[in-house]
Formats: sequence, structure tokens, C-alpha cells
Amino acid sequence: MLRMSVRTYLIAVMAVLLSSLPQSTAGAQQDPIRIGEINSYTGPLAAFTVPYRSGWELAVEQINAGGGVLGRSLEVISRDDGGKPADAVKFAEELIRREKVDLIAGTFLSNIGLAVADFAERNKVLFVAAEPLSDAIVWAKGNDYTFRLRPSTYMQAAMLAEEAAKLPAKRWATVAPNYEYGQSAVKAFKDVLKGLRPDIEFVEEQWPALFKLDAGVTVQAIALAKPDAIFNVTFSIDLAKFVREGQLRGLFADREVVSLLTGEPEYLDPLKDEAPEGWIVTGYPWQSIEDPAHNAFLEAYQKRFNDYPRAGSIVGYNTILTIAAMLRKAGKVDTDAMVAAMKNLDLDTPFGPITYRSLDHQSTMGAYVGRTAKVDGRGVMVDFRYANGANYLPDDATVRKLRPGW
Amino acid sequence: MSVLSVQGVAKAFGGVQAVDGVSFDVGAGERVALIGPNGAGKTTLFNVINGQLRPDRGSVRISGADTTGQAPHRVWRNSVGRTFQITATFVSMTVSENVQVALASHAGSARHLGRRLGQAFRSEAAELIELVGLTDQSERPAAELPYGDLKRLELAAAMTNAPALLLMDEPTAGMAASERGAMMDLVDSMVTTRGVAVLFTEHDMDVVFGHADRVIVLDRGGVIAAGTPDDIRADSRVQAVYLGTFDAEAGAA
Amino acid sequence: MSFIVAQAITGLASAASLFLIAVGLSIVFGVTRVVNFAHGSLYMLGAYIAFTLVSVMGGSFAGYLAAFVLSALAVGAIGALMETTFLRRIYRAPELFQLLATFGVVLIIQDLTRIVWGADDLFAPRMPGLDGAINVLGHQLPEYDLFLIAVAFLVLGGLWLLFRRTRFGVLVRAATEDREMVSALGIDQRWLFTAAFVLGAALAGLGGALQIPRQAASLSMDLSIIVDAFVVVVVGGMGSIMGAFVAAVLISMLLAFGLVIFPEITLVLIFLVMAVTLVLKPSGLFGRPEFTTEEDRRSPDLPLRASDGLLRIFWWGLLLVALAAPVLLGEFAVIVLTEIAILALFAASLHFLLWGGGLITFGHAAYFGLGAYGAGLAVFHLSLGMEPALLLAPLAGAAGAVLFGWFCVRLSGIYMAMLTLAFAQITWSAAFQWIGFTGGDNGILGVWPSAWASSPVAFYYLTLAVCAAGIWGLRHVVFSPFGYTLRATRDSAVRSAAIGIDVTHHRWLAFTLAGAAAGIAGGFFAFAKGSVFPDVLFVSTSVDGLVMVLLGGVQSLAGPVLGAIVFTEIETELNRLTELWQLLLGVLIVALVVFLPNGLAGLVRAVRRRPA
Amino acid sequence: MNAPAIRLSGIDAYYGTAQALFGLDLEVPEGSITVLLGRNGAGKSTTLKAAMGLVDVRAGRVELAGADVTGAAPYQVSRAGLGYVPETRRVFAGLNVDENLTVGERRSAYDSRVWSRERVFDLFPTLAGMRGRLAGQLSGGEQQMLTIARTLMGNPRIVLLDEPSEGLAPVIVQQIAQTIGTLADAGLTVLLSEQNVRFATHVADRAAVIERGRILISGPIEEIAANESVREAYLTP
Repeated sequence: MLRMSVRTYLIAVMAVLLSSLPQSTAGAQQDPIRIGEINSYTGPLAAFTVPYRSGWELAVEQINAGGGVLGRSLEVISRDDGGKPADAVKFAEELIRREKVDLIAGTFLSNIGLAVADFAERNKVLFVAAEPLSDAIVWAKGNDYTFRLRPSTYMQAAMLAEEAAKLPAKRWATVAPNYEYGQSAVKAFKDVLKGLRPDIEFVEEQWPALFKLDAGVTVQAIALAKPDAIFNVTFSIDLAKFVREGQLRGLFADREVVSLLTGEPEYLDPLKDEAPEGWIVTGYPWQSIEDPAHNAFLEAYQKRFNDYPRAGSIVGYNTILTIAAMLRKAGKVDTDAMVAAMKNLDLDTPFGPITYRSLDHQSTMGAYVGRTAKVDGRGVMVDFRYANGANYLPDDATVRKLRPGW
Repeated sequence: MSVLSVQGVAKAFGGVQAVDGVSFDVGAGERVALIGPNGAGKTTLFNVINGQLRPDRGSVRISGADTTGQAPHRVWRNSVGRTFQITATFVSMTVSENVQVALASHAGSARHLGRRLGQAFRSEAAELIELVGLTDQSERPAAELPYGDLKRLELAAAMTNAPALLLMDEPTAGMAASERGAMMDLVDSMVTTRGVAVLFTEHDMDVVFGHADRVIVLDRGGVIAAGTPDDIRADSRVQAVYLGTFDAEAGAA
Repeated sequence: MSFIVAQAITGLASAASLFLIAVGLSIVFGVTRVVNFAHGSLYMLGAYIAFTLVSVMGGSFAGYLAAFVLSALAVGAIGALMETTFLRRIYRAPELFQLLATFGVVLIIQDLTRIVWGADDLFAPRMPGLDGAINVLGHQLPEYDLFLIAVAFLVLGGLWLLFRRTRFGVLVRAATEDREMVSALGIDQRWLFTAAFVLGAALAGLGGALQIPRQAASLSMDLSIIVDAFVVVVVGGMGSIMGAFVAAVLISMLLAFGLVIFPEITLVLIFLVMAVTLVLKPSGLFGRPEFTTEEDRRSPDLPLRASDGLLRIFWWGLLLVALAAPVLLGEFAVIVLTEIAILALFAASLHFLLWGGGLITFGHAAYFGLGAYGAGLAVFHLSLGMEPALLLAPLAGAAGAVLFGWFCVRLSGIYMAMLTLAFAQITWSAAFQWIGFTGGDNGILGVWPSAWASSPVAFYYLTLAVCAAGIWGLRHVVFSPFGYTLRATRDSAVRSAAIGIDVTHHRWLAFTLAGAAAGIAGGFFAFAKGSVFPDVLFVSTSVDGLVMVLLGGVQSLAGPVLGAIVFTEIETELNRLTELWQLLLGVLIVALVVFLPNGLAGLVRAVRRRPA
Repeated sequence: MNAPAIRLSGIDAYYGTAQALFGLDLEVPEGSITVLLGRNGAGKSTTLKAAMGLVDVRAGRVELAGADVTGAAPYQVSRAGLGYVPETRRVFAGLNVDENLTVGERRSAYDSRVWSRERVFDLFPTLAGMRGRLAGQLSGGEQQMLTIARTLMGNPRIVLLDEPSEGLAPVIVQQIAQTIGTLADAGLTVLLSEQNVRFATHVADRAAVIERGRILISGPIEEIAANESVREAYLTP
């Protein structure tokens, strides 16, 4: 019996080992164009990445139904990094060396985006970073092979700072999770706002650990400083706790709150009827966007998934649109040609036309800025406008200073 | 100069005075038994001498050197060997390796990374193993040894630093009657051939009266009697608090 | 002044939540001696179940109360299932295996919860009747906070009565001390254990359910609470109910006022409290020192023997395969093999402590991560090349081990495991939050090998050479006087001290050596990945190392190497095959502890020992 | 003829992989005080544990008054009337004296309680005065009394005593000997293991000598004591 199980086990191990062997990839012309895709599909991040996946699946289906690109269909080979950068790099290796993909796309967490970007540079493979927000991906650690779709932390903070500058509030408090994203967002917001309104002072900063916000004590610590307005960067469960405790303790009464990403359905919807009202936010008011391109996307998405899109869905969808447009422009599946095509690539998306800047490889995809309100017991965005990403980037000289190699 | 000199040692736990001003000496080559009822303070006193406990007051000197409050491994460097009531050996090693590790420690090479322990101190170890009569067991794992042999192994390990003083906590506990005699004979031979002084605790009165030169009786943390075995046997106070009448009766039988 | 009162009350509400979670963990540990990593998962389940109940029954005041009670009962029932089907089988396993097995349950529950409830955060409405705030000295304090505080005191009082005034309580306390003796006195201890576990699980479920009116149910609840709960239990003293209460209050108050003054220190503060407590009072504020009962005696290891024929063939065969791999197996295999070589050294260094010294560490990621950061920071801040950076890696690992080891070697058993975990988490917090120095979450990029070693094959051979030498070196140390002496301190600390060995110091040196070896592995890991991120320091890295050691077999020098090979292959391939890899990994871990406690090497040994 | 109070036949017992008892046979007649003699490691404690179900018994049969309890869990054996007083006492140190007795108490043991709390305190008056004291703070002799008292609370018909004189002052040993006599007078069967031969011969009426996990010889204490080879090996001080 024991012997049997040893043998069974050894066979299993051998099978696993053998499957590591390189698989032959015949290079027939009609083979699909292979896109390696990496994201964090398991664990708590699944709430964000699953709508994103639906987005790219929809785009792939639509493009292939329309005859593909360059006469070839698109095939996405997807891997779950489990939220670990080291595993993301390993799967990037696997995708290019074993699966022989033509380019890499995806990632949600900033650190994983950065790790894969660095990998892409070193291995000279194109990487379309879909969702990571970190400014560093295109600036401090930007490289030739990496292009980023989603509007960055800086861009979204700048959109909010513009609105904040119009408020009478002078004394500001900030609350942000204590890690790179939170710190960058606060810094960008402060920098832009102070540039616009030198009379403003920041009187309190709270830095709760990510997903460990002790809401009651944090809310009271902020209240103690008696600010006129609050800039919030917390999200997900931290946001929910912050909103509930803040409302209970009267923190938001007679105070303006400016809040990053809170208008995205991913963050707003879980709050249900307790969604804060009157906050100035960036987000995605999918119900109310009056635009034919977006309507077409919305209809197709709802039909395909029987669900409404989240901000991630748009990002996933646009990622594949980007790749398709780039391939058409490049005319061939070759890294140098593809990288060249990504620069100044123009394409139409459900958010309108966007451009991948050759200056820093950032797309000009924007976000919607508006105020939160409650309609039928759920949070929505009202009084919103589309903020074109192109308008919220520093001037070229500044970007050149931020991005090495210029 | 005494091999061991205990002066005014006191130690309390919480509010309980476990040892209260105990003084005595052990001379070279002398065998001293420490007896008394449970809770009299024997173990505490032993642990103070051995260095596991720091006394609240008083001093411990070994061959003239003040070792009060020194950790056990430092006390050992003053030529003190120790055996335990419940045998403490290295169960994942052979008999020989048990002794070799102790010899390596004595030679100051416990931290050597270079060569393997395997052949180091083999002959010295063999000598000590022969001394305690375990030669035919020397390659067996300690885990497999019968209890009596483990006690012998402990003694061999305790002898590796050629001690001037052996501290033995109930050296014959858990042994059959016939083994006890053999064990104590072995201890006696260490005393005669190597000039070791022995301080031991024991509950077996045959061992105490048969193998101690001097007996110290503790009760409630203090010394209530000290003297030759015959003196102690006759001491009415010792009979009342410790010996009772049972042993005397049965001993006569 | 009014702020202090208001903040104290708010802090007390946090303490109430923390206490409700920690006390169940403490009770379960007290009776079963199992540190249940999955306690946080039970807490999470309590929250999810309560959310569903509130949704179904409607969120009235009574509906909420019913949901709290029913969630506690439901989680208690899940606890009963868990105890009777699985935990019961590992009570006699070494502490570390138990920790690991319950960590496997964490992975399983995490995936199952995602499958049942989805990945979205679920936010329930406020509790009607307690959804307002009352004015205390000009501060608005939520009514629900006061309710939580009241519930915590009720639970505390109830538990006190249960444990002091009922026969059941007396039996549980007796079983906490000596479960074998309780059984010999005619009490069915299996029932007692199940009951205690169900009580602990129900308290976790209640704690989770009570969070629903305050926060969203989310998949990150399990791990974010469990480490805090550990800290509370360890600071209070394992098994002590009052200790859990006092520690929860202490920590919550420190945080409540600490974050006004040092808003950035929160994550580190909680672990500092734990480290300080354990050093000053190793068994916690209200705990008693650990003692071992007879049944804890395990059959001892066999004496060390030099490799015999088959083992020699294993080592040489492995080396040959490793050398020929780039030709035989192709490009990606080289990448995987590089990782295997690195992880094998990491696992071997962990194994050296575990097996060679009986030093139970649950935070070995710290030294691996410090090695990685040492190399990464050398490249990033000092612009050093690969060669000097790789030399710095073991120094960084060893430096961390010197610092943390000094504290850790003073403890033993489960307390040591907890303190090592705490130090690893402090290091992780520092890397995560100290952005100016470490790059924080965004990590350090561009840690690539020198030109001569930049091809995957060249870097593989370099890694193989160094890691194989490292493993061989550790193996050599095991046989040296140092290694034997370390083994001696493991077998019997009192005997070691009695033959002149400074046990604490010797263990400290061993820690340092293992830290250096893990640091080497970490350094190579940084260059293999080209980057360093805080997650190399996270508890999951430590768990991976332990799984490798356990999988390979603790009682064999070949174990960690075998474990690293099989684990890395499984992990890499499982991910390709299924999205449920986390679930499967959890099942694998649990199955290993239950069915294969001696690992693959033990299996091989058992097969070989059988008469032909 | 009544079946013996305990009958062990052909017992093989193990600790992990190490075998401790080898086909051991032992009978303890009803109402006797039987002592198990042998060196440490010979298997005395293991024999008692095998009867109690505390070790892994892989072969053989354990009977209590004719009833088969082989493979039963300790609590089942205890409920079948076997009381166990372990070596090294093992009181519940963090529980007070009263609570220790509560653990041993078995309400459903018999219709009428033979050993009530009051009767136990009559047997050990010292304990009666310290009901609220933590067991961990008692002296060694008091702890030994408490373990016996605790076992009696379960109303056993047979009591196993593992080295009751171990580590105790002679004066206390004497008291324990008296206690054992009292138990026998109350109709209990006693099986004890001992190293202290004087103590053993003083209290017991039967003896069995164990060596390397097997019984060498057993019978009335006088016969055993008279056996030359036994005397030489085990009894001569």
C-alpha cells in the first residue's frame, strides 16, 4: 500500500517535471497573436480584477469576432500572481520563455506593475501596464518597453486638487493608508493644491496601516485638529469604516471631503445607502455617461455578463483595444515595431479618444470628477465631468526631470 | 580550603522563604548528603550552588572562587560536575558522542566549525566510558539505554572536566535496590581514585547512611542538624520531621 | 481633557472587538495547545454569515441580535466540524506542524469564502436602535461602540463564571494543565476538547458578526486580525482570559493615543509591545510558563550518520541533474531551477534551526528578506555591483538574526515561534512603510546580475554553485562540534549548561549562522527576480519555507532540498492549472501534516526499512 | 471463583516505535494489594498505563473483573472502575484542592456514593483545612494525598498507584503506607509499582517482578521475597 502511494506520488512528480519541458510551438502564420496577461485574481483583490478580466474578455471576443488583427486572432494566456511580485516575475518568465507570448499586459498592484515593468525592460518585451497607479511606472522608474493605461495617482490627485482649490477651506487634514500609494497621493495633492492656493495649510495627517484602520480613534484624532476640509485616500474596507465612523461622529458635518477613487463603483457600491453625499471624488459614473461609444460598451458588457461594468472593466477593455490598435499600427508582431507603435498611439475608447504619450508612455485616459450623491439608496456621482488625463500631467520639462533617460 | 563553601545563603519565592541562611562546607574528597522533607529547600539550595538561581543573600565559593549567582555553565568552569534527579542526556546521540560533546566543551572547542566531531576526543571519551562501565554500550544511542546506564552516562559526562566537586541530585532515584549499591560504589571510587568531593541529595536512607561521610538535614529552609550518619540517625528532631519510625523498623527486619 | 475621555472610550470599543476575537484563540490554545491560525478565518466567517443572516432576516434590532447569536452558533458548528475531522488528528504533532496545518485551513477557508460570497466587500447597514451617536463632553460617540463594550464585559463575566463556577469550566482548566490526567480521571477529553474548540470558534464567530455594523465583511479580515489576536494572546499570556482582556485594553489604548502623536507608528507599535512583554515576562502578563506533559515526549531522533549508499546516490544524482538541466530541460526550467536552488538554501537554513537546534521559528522570512533587501539596497543606494551586493546579503541576514535572535533564544516553544513571527512582521512593516529608504511597497527595482552572469543559464550556475555550497556547509556544520553542541542544547538544555555550554549564546550563534545562510538565499532571490518587495518579509514566505521543510521531511538533511524541489514545482504548475491553487495548497498542507508528518524523506526511509 | 480484578494477557505496548512491554501477563486478584517490582525502565509504569489505556497496546487483552476493556480510552477504563494515581503526582497546579477533587468526581458512578468529599477529607484531614489553596502550592506529601483523594472521588474498585513513595520523605512514605492499608480495608483492590522494596514488602500481600517488559515471577509477597535470585537482583539493598 505504502509502496503504491510512493509510486503514485513519484509518477505525479515526474508528470509535473515533464510538463516543465519546453512545448513545441509551431510557427504557422494563422496562429493567434499571444498576449501574456498577469494579474491578482485570487484573494481579496479579486473584487477588482474580476471585472477587469470581464472587460478584456469582452474586447478579445469582439475583436476576434471582427476577424482579429493582422488576419490573426488574439489569444490571452492569463496567470494569477496571487498578489506576489516575485511570482508575477516568475510567470512573466514562463509566459515569454515557455508560452512564447508576443507581449505582456495586465497587473493591478503598483509593486507588481513595477516588477513586471522592470522585467520587461530587461527582457526587451513590450508591457502594457493596465491598472497599476504608481507614478513611478512611467516616471521615476519608467522604461522604453512599458506603457501605462490608467490615469495615475498624480493625475487623479491633481484632478481633485483642482476642485479643492475652488473651495473656501483653508485648514486641511489628510488620511491615507501608510504605504507608497497613500503617501504619493497625499504628496501630489498637497503639491498641486499649494501651487494653486498658497494660503492653504495642512493641519493633520493620519496614516493608518493598510486595511487596519482603527476608524473611531482615527476619526477623533482628525476631529481634534478641527480642519475645514479633509482629503481622503483610504479605500475598500478602510473607507467603509471611515465613512461610517465619520458620519456617526459628525466628522463630515460642515466639512468638505475630497476623496480619491471613491466614485468608482468598486469602492462606492459596497457602501450602499451609507455612501457619503457631497464628497468630491474621481470615479466612473457608468449609469449616467451620455456618450455613444460608452453606451455601446455598456450595452455589450451588460449583455455578455449580465452585470454592470466597474472602473476595472473599462481598464480591461481598453487594454485590449490598445493592443489591437497598436498591432494594426505596427503592422507586425515584433517588439521593436510594437514599442514604436505604442508611442503616440491614438485610439478611441468608451472614454473617448486617448493617446499614449511618447514623452512618458502614459496614456491620456482620464477619469470622471464629480460629487457623490444618493439615488434610490445607493451612491452615485452627480455633477460630474470627464477630466481628460492630458490636462492633469505636469509640463513636459517637469516630466523630463522626473523620468530618467531624458 | 574547602571545595565548597556555602555562607548564609537565603532565597525567597514570592513570600515564601525557601532557604533561610544556610551555611556549610564540603572538604576535598568528602561525601556529604543533604536530606530533608519535601519542600525543606534542598532543591533550591542545590540550584543556588549550581548557579540556576541567584540567592537573595549569602555567598557560594568553590575552591575559593566566588561563584555566587554565576550561570551553570560558568560554575562548571570552576570544576563542578553535576547529575540530575531525572536523567538529562542527549538522547539523539550515542553514548560516546554524549561524552565527546562534553569533552569538546571542556576543551573550549564547542564552537568549532571546521572538522567533524566524529573522531575528536574519542580516546578520552572511551576512558571515561570505561570508568563508568559502559564500554560495550558506547556506540548505542542514549535513547536506547536502560535507566541505570543513563545514570552512569550522566556520571561520565559530569566527570569530563575532572571536577573537584560533584553535585548529585538524588543519584539513585528510580533505580532498583541492587543497582543503587553499584551506583554509589562507583561514586565512592571517584572519590577515592580522583579525590572528588561529592554533595548529594537522597531519599534512600540506606544510601545516605551507607555512603555519606557527613549528613546535613534541612527543614523549612534551615539546617536543623548536621553530623555523622550515626549522629543524625539518633537525632530525635530529625526523626520527628523526616525519618519517622518506619525506616528504623524495617531496617531492623 | 474631553478628548482624552472620548478617545479612551473609543479605544475601549476597539479593545472590546480585539478581546472578543483573542479570548477564543486563548481558550482554544489553553485546552488543545494548538495555536489556531485559522481563528481569524472563523472570525471572517462569522462576519460573512452574519451579513447573510441580516440580509435574509431584515436588519431590525432583533434581527441583528438574532444574527449575532446565530452566527456564533454557526461558526461554533463549523468549529465542531473542523475539530472532529481534522484538528483531533494533529494534537500530538509538534507545535510548528500544528501552526502550519491551521495555516492550511486559512487558505482553504479563504478560497471557499470567495467562492460562496464573492470577492466584493459586503457592507451591512447599521444596527437599528444603535445607529446613532451620543454626546459625551462634546464628542459624538457611536451608541454601537458602547454596546460593544458592554458585550465584551458580558462575555468576560460570562466566561469567568463558566470557568470558575461550573464543573465544565473546572474540567477545561484541568485539561489545560494536563489533558492525559483528566482522561485518566474518567472524563472523555475528546468531548472536552471539542467543546472548548466550539466555544473558541463561537467566540470568533461572535466577534466577526459584531463587526458587521461597523465594517464591511471582506476577504482580508482573516489575516489582518489574526496577527493582532496573536499579539493580544501572547502579551496577555496564552490560555488566560483575563490576560486577553488586559492585553486588548493595553494595546488598544496605546494605539488610540499613540496615533495622535505618531500617526505612522501603529503597525510597529503593536509588535514592540509584544517583544517587550515577552522579554520582560516570557509567558505573558497573566500566563504561566509552559510545561510539558508526558505525552509530549516524542521518539527521539536517531544519532547522526554519514550518508549511506542510497543517500549518496541521491546527492550526486541531484547534482548531476542540476548541472545538466540547462541542456536537458530548456529555458524556463532554468528559471524555475534557479528559484529551487535559492529556496533549497532558504529551507536548509530553516531546517538547520528547527532540526539542528530545536529552535522553532515562524519568522524565518525576516532573514531571507533582509538578505534580499541588503543586496537590493546596496544596488539602489550604494550603486554597488552584483558581487559586493551579494556579499552584503549574508551580512544583512546575520545582522537581523543577531538582533532578533538575542530576544528569541531566551524563549522556547510556541512563545519563540510567536516572537520570531513578530520580528518578521516588524521588519515587513518597516520595509512597507519606510518608503524613503526601502521604496516601500514599490520596492527596489533594477537589481540585475552583472553582465557576465546576466544570461539565465550563467546566473543559474552561479546560484547553483553558491547555494549548493551553502547547503553543503550547513550540513558540515551539523556534524561539527558546533553542530553537535547545538543538538545537545536541543536534547537537554540543563545537561548542556551542566557541561559548560552557554546555551543561550550557542543558540544565538546558530540563529546568526542560519540568518546568514538565509540572507545568501535572499540576496540571490533579489538578483533572480531583479527586484525586492516587502512581501519577501511577509509571513507567507516563512510559511513557504516551513512547508518545504515539512514536505521534504524534518528528520533528514535531504528533506529541505527535496521539499524545495517538489514545492516549487507544485506551486508553479498548480497555478497554471487552476485558479483554486490556494485551496489546493491548503489541502496539501493539511494532508501533509495529517498523513505524512515525516515528509517525503520519512516516507522513503519507512519504505526502505520495511523488510523485503 | 471470581475473575481477577485485573487480568493482562499477552500485552505488547509501545511508545511511538519503541516497544516497552513484550507479551506481558499479569493477574491482580480481587481485594489484594499487589506490588510490581522492577528497575526503572523495566516496564512498571507502562504496565499500569497499559491497564489504564494510556499507552499504545498493539497486542494482548486487558480485562477488568472479566470485562474486556482492551483498546478502550482512559476515560472508559476509568468509568469501568479503575482509578489511576500517576507517578510524579500530576496535580492540577492551577486549581485549588476542591477543584482538583471536582475533576475526579464522577456523579453517575454508583447509586450511593462510597467516597464522598466528606469521607475523602476524613481520610486526609490535612487536606480538609486547605480546600481553597492552589494545588501547586502544596508540599510533595500533600500533593500525593491529593492525587489519591482525587482518584477516590471517582469511586474506583481498583486503584493503580505508580511509585507512590518516590521522592517523599520517609515520614511521609509511612503515612502513604497507612493510607494504602485503609484503602484495602475499604474493599479496594490495589496495584502499585515500587522501587522502595521495604515499603513494598511492608504494604503488599502479593508481588510481581518485571524485567524488560515481561513478568519474571509473581505470587504472594513472602514467596517472592524468599526467592534467592529475586532477592539478589532486586531486593538486597
